[in-house]
Amino acid sequence: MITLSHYLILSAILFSIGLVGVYRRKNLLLLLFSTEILLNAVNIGFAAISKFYGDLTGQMFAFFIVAVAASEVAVGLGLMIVWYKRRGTLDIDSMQSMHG
Amino acid sequence: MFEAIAFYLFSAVTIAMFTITVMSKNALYAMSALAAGMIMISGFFFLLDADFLGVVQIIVYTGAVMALYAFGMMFFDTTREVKENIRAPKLVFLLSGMTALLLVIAFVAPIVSDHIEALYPMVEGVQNPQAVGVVLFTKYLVPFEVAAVMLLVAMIAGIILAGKKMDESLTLKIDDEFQEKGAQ
Amino acid sequence: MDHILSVLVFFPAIAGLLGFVVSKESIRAYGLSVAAIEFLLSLWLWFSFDGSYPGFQFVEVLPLIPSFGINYYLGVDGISLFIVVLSTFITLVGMIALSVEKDLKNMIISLLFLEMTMVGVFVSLDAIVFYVFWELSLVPMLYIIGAWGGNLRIYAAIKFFLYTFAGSLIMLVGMLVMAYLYHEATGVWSFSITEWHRLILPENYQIWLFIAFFIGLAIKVPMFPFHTWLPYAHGQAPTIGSVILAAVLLKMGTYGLVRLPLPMFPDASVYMIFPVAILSLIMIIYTAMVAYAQEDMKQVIAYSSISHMGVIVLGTFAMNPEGITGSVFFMLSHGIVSGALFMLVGVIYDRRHTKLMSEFGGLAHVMPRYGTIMGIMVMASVGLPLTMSFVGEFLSLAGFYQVSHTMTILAGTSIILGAVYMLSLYKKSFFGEVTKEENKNLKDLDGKESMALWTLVLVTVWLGVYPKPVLEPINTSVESLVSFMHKKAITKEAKEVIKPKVIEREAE
Amino acid sequence: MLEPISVSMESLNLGTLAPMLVAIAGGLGILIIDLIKKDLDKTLYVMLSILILVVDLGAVFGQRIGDRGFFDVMLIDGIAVLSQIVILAASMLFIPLALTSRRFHEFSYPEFFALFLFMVAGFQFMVASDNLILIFVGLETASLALYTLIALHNRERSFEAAIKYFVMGALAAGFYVMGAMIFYALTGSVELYKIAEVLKAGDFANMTILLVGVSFMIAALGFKLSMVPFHTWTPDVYEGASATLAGYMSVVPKIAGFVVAMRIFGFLIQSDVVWVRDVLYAAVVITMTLANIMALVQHDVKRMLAFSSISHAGFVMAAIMIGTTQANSALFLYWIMFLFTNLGAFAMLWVSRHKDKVWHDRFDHPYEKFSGMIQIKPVGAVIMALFMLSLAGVPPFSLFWGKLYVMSAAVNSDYIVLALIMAINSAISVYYYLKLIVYMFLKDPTQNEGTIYEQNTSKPLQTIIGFSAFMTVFAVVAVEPILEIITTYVQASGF
Amino acid sequence: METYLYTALFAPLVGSLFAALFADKPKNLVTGIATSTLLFVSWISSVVLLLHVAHGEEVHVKLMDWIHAGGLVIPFGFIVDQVTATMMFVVTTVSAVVHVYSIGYMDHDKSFNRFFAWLSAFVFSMMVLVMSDNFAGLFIGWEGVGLCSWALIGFWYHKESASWAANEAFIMNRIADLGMLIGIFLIYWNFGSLQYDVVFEQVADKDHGLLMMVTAFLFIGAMGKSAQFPLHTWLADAMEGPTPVSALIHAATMVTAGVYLVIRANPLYSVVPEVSLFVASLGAFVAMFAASMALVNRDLKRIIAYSTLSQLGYMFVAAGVGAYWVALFHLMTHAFFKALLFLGAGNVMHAMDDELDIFKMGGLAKKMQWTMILMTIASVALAGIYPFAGFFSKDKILEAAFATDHYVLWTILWITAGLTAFYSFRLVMLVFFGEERYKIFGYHPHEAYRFMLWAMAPLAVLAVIAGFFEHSFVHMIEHVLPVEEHHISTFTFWTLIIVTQAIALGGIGFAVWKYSKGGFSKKWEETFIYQLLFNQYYIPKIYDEYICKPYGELSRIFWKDLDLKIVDATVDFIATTIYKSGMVSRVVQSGNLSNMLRWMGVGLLILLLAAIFYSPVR
Repeated sequence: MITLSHYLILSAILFSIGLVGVYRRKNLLLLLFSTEILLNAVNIGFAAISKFYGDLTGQMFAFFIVAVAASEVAVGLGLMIVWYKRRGTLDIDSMQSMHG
Repeated sequence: MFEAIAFYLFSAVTIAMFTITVMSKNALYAMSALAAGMIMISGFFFLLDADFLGVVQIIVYTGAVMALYAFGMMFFDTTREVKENIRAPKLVFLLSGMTALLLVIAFVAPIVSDHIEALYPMVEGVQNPQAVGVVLFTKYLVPFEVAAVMLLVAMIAGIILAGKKMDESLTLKIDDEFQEKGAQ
Repeated sequence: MDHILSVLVFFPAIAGLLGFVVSKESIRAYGLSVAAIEFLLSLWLWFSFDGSYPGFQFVEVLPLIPSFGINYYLGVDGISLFIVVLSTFITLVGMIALSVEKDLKNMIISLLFLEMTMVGVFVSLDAIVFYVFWELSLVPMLYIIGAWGGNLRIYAAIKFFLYTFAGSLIMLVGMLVMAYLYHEATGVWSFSITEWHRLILPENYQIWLFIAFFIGLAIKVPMFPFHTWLPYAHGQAPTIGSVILAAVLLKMGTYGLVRLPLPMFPDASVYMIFPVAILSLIMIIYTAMVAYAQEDMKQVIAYSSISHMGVIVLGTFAMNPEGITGSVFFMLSHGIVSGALFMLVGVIYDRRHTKLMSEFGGLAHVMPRYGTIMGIMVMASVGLPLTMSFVGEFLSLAGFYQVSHTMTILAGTSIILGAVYMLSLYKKSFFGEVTKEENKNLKDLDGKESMALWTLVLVTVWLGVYPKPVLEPINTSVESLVSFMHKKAITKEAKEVIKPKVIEREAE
Repeated sequence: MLEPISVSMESLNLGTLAPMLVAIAGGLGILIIDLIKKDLDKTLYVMLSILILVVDLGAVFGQRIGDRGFFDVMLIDGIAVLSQIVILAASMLFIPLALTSRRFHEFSYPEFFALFLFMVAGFQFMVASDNLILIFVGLETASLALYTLIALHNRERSFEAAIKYFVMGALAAGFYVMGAMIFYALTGSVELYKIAEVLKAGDFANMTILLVGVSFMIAALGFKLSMVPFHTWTPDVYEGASATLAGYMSVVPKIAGFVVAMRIFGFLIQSDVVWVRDVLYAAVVITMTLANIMALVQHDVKRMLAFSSISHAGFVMAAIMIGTTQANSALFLYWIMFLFTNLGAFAMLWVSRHKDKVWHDRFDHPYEKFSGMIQIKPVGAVIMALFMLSLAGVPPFSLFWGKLYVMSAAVNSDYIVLALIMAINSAISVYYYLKLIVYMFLKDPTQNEGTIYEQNTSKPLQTIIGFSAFMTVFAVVAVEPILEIITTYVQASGF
Repeated sequence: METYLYTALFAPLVGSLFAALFADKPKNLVTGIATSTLLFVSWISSVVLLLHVAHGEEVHVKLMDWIHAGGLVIPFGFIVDQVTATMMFVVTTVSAVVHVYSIGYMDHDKSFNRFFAWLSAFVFSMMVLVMSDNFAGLFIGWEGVGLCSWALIGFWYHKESASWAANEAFIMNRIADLGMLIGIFLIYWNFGSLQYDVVFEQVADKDHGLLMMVTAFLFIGAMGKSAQFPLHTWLADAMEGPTPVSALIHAATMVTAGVYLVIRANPLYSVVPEVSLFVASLGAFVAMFAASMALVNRDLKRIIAYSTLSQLGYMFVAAGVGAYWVALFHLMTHAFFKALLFLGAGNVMHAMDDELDIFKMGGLAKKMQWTMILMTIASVALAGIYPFAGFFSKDKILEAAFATDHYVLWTILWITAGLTAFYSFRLVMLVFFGEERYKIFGYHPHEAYRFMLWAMAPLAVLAVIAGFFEHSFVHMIEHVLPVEEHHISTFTFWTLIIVTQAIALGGIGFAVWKYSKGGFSKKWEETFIYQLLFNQYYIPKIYDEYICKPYGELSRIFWKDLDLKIVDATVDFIATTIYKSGMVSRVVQSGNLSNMLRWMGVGLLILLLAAIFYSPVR
């Protein structure tokens, strides 16, 4: 029997995988992939809770998260394009002009 | 039973796919894996009776977002292997592993509550998209509209940032224009 | 004139603002006239002050933040009156003797602002208003030390600012706690010091609050071991800065002790007599010895200030009218005397650009008038009778004698050790042959210096011979303060120690 | 089949939406004007923006406190109105800063102003709701607009800043939704009042999971409020953004964040969830202290101000942790006082903005730049010093009253140790503010050309700086009326 | 009479201020004459007052309030009773003489005017000291004379030794003054007033221990001013000052202030025999101790200074054994002949270009006949030979000591009398007689101005005849001081006189015999005793080594090591630690996005850990 906890744990695991990516990736684009994973992991949780409680709010939330994720991609890509035009790389290590 | 099999199968695939996404050195693999993972997730949505969400997931993610990423990858020329200088990889896994562990510990305990009541219950016999539509255009109309504004913002942002005008800085490059026209 | 205190406080500030307009050439005259008017105003305050009434006079109340109990609340009593007069007087005298050339305009404007804060501290009866002026006084002083000082001036200025600021923030927390307790007791928010005086607290509360207030005040005094900012500040400050710092700013600390913790926490004050006295003793003896070891004239005087402030604190904690009156009077006399001494060192510094004693010797030959005034002031600093200092020192020590015999004997060594470092200073720089070529043609005091210094000498001697006009109003207020504390004290011990009247005065 | 839904217009209470609609419509209007006629001068847009904001503000004043609207998604309580007023006031002060005498890239875009208005609307949504979804969407709208605005400054630094901010923002968004998910999992609701009800009814069963959710929320909001260790973006972003935007960022997003934090943590603290209190206590202390000591070692005034604003935010978070009415009022008082001073300080940097890095190959505003300013530009130096003293909490300048009130709130709730820590931190912070004063007043000028301090100046800028300075100096007069209003509003919303 | 009182008191002050006006101007004879005249006025007033009070009346005035705080009321009040009048007479007489003498002595000094300013100021302070009617007023004068003494010892401030000696004198006195101050505090808190009459009234009711404390502390003050052991070293060094100063301050007046204090406070001392005995014993010890140092010293003025010290010891013995009037009487006679002796020494110094070593003199009698005569008179008086003044007073002291059964004290004093006679005549012999050694050193001695000699004449007369006023003195003084009849038999009385005279004459005789033959051999100078005495028992050296130097050293350690390296360094350490921790925590701010994200992760992890493992009680 698959319970809510199963979904939540799955969500947690996926979220953590996303975190691995966020912590690990040095390429901005790939880093952006990882943030998508984060959001999607949560979406599973929302959908699952929604199902188990018989409540639509969770699906709503998930829906908005998708919207947000899409917007973020747009802005993120825009920023990356500008950066890439300037520096020709998307490596995080190229962005260290400010520190201390 | 079907649910369990589907859950474990999808879980395994999703986890595998996402692992590839975060670990792979090849950007193309990573993106493909991400797309695959997204589709798996939409599978979960269908499994969870969230049909509308599943469709949205496929359309928005696999359709729009992935397309964007693909264009981006072509633009950035990262179709081949990416070189990443990953420092202290152990720390990464320690941090995420610990987080995962703690989250799992927290979620293993079943949630007990007698006070939960569904505000927008799923009604038997009503199609999911219909129900969603009703809620979305009543209760969540405002967030929906705000989301529209957000998308507008994202669109404007994307256009300006990627646009040609950003290529040259007025302030930095043209000394004559440094003085505001007619201001002084 | 009902608002004379407000006028006193804000007149210099407004004048300072207007000073930006005055041209560079006339700024000195402008500053002088403003300071003179301010001094005359304070004299007027003195003459219209009723010396036989112990409470606050010329009271002004104006709501600032009424919902939080913060009011613009001013007033003077015998204790604060003369410190106000001292502030305006020293500013005037300092202005007369001012020898700064660089950025004179900024200097004079800062001085005027400083004057506002000094007067403000001494006349405010609302804790927050007090605190505002207290903190604000750091700013012009920072500028004066930092902009016109010696080589280490920035270090000294920052140290001065940070140290005092840190201490006073702890005091601020104490004030807030006090306001809270007052609120708990009465249901009303109030930061009025006179209201706080009426609040009787349990002893352990008193002790903690006492410590909070004491730290803030002690740093300003400066008590050992918080004193190390002072030598730097003095050593680096320009003459006028040192003069005002020693003469007035340090008094804020001791004045604060009399005004805040003593009447607010009589039991804690009694409880803390011993530790405070130990600190004061260390200040007196230890800094006197350190002063002896100095090579720089100004540092000697700086450390001597600390030593003397020790006596003032000791007198304050005598908890009887003799001691407290004495220490308040000693504040005035120390203001005048140390101000004069710093001014004197400034005179020689202007001529030779060094303050090292080893650079001098035999100055009495070359500058006899200078040597005379220095001699008088050295003797005043040593506490010779018929100078102001003696009256203050004598009364402070006499007062404390009632509290502890041994400690007074130890504190009394200040008259010996004071003589040791002061006379050796005088000997090293003024006696002997003129050895250095540069010293042979030094100019004696010029007109403005003489005028400023002789005024100070005159005051020193006048109030040493006839201190009554000042001593009497102080005494009236202090006596009522002490009997108030006695009444307010809750522990038996405190009731015993605080003695409003020990010796019945003869019927006259 | 579903029942048909009938909704009456009154129950929707569209008035609650009016202010945000004004801002959004205004933004759209600007875009349309641009479509109709290109190459209109920025002064037009600036003035239009101000007008729109004025109308917006009018609409805010028109709101009835305690209203809920639009299926209870909107919540117009006291703090919502109050924070909207602050946001709008700050925005109105910010926008004219575009009227510099130099030409800057971002202001040549009409989209800049549109985005700005959308951002304001986003913040307004954020504070005027207790629905986690709307808060999230509003927050993202505002954030995405803000990233763009930063990037529009069109320097390498500003892109770097925008990307850093964006990526971390994305992670924070992840945290936020995770937290929201856990709340939802526990209570089946995403509306805070409902969440509170359910949790209280269940007597906080599942405490551990709840705390995990709270942890995610703290992390997400900690990012917005730049609490240590989620603060790392702040100095870099402030440095990369234009000075004026940095000043804006240090005020407005934070006040929105505070309101959300107040809503989320407020009920937990009020229902005595000690964990939240303790963790926030630690976070507050660490934030204040660490930011302070890092600010000590900065070479650049702008970075210093960035760290200082982190520290101030920490200071104010303490008010949320304390959670009494006085504390919450103190928060607003503090932030209003902070608004004038900080915006003024950043505006001073903005005024002295110059093209080449003359003093340092990395920093635009190193301390050395201000060396001996008193001799070159005395008025400017004095005003800058006023702002610094105010930030340091020297009375009677504006921030002192805020600090006083926050510390008093701490003392009154028996957080005396916290008050002492605040005091000590204030003392530490004096050092770096003083450092600038030391450079301006106590050092000799390194160059004699006075114009560098007003490269960018213009009448509107001077007006704004003058106004800020005026407010900073005479704050004491304003404290009582402001406090009165704040307390009424805060009390009305039950905090 | 009040007018006379104020005249006597303020005339010197007026003179002093007048002279001070010209302080930095070149020599102006007017200052000398004016101050001398004013002192003469003061002297006349004093004499009038003396005659007035001689019949048992007192003059008591209050000028104004001085300090008034709490219960403490101190007026400027002055009293002239018989003791005061005697002191005033002594002070004004000697100072008038010294003033006139100084006009000649300071003739060539460029600080002539300043000298008179200080000298008159001294007289004023001394008058305040003796005339005040309360302890605080006494203390004003007490400190005032200290100040003037400081200024006058260091008068030639360009000399290192002079300014050093001045400071030494001041500081030594200050040490004692602290004792006195404590005594005054004790009196105030226990008697409630500082007025003599109020205090003495209450003596009977007070606790004995308290009275012991009071008298002891007051005596500490007296020890400093009167240079009693161990605070005696300053007096010999004070000889750096001009000789008239030595005559006035360090022989006749200021140093006797201590004795005056004990006499003045006799109601207190007479009820505490323990302290009185201590006073007497110390006096006797100092009498012998100082005399022994005078035996071998080569310095003209120091010898006289030690003799002063020794005589002060005598006075304290008298006061200690309760014969207060005798002490006062000896104080008076001693003032006359000792001042005379100093002034004579001044003449010699003048003649010898300020040379002080008596072994470089000799045979001066030919050149300076009058000086020789005057000094011999003084020496004889000092030795206590009948019928000179010294005989009467000194003999009374011995008698008093014997009569009160203090035989040990008597023996010491008796021996000292012999020593006194010896060193006095050693001095006379070496200076005025024998070989004319000064020629070797190329000096050209000459007699002093005639008017200086005339100025000394009154002192000479008084040194000779003062003793005969003993009975009228007793008659006058018994109004205020106890005059006890000693119950000793006539036989004993005469035996004592004869024994004393014998040893004095013996001393003189030995000195004359020995030094007319060329003095002691060189070998004697190498003995331990000689070295010990010559080096003043090594006491100055001990003070220097074990007090001054360690004090300086300790001060330096306090400053350099404690204040700078510990106290200040702690403060700076706190500051730098904070600053350094800023530097360290800067690492967080690496600017690398990846690190920044990881920091967020760390934060989240910590929060989660707290959420799961930290659960405070709700």
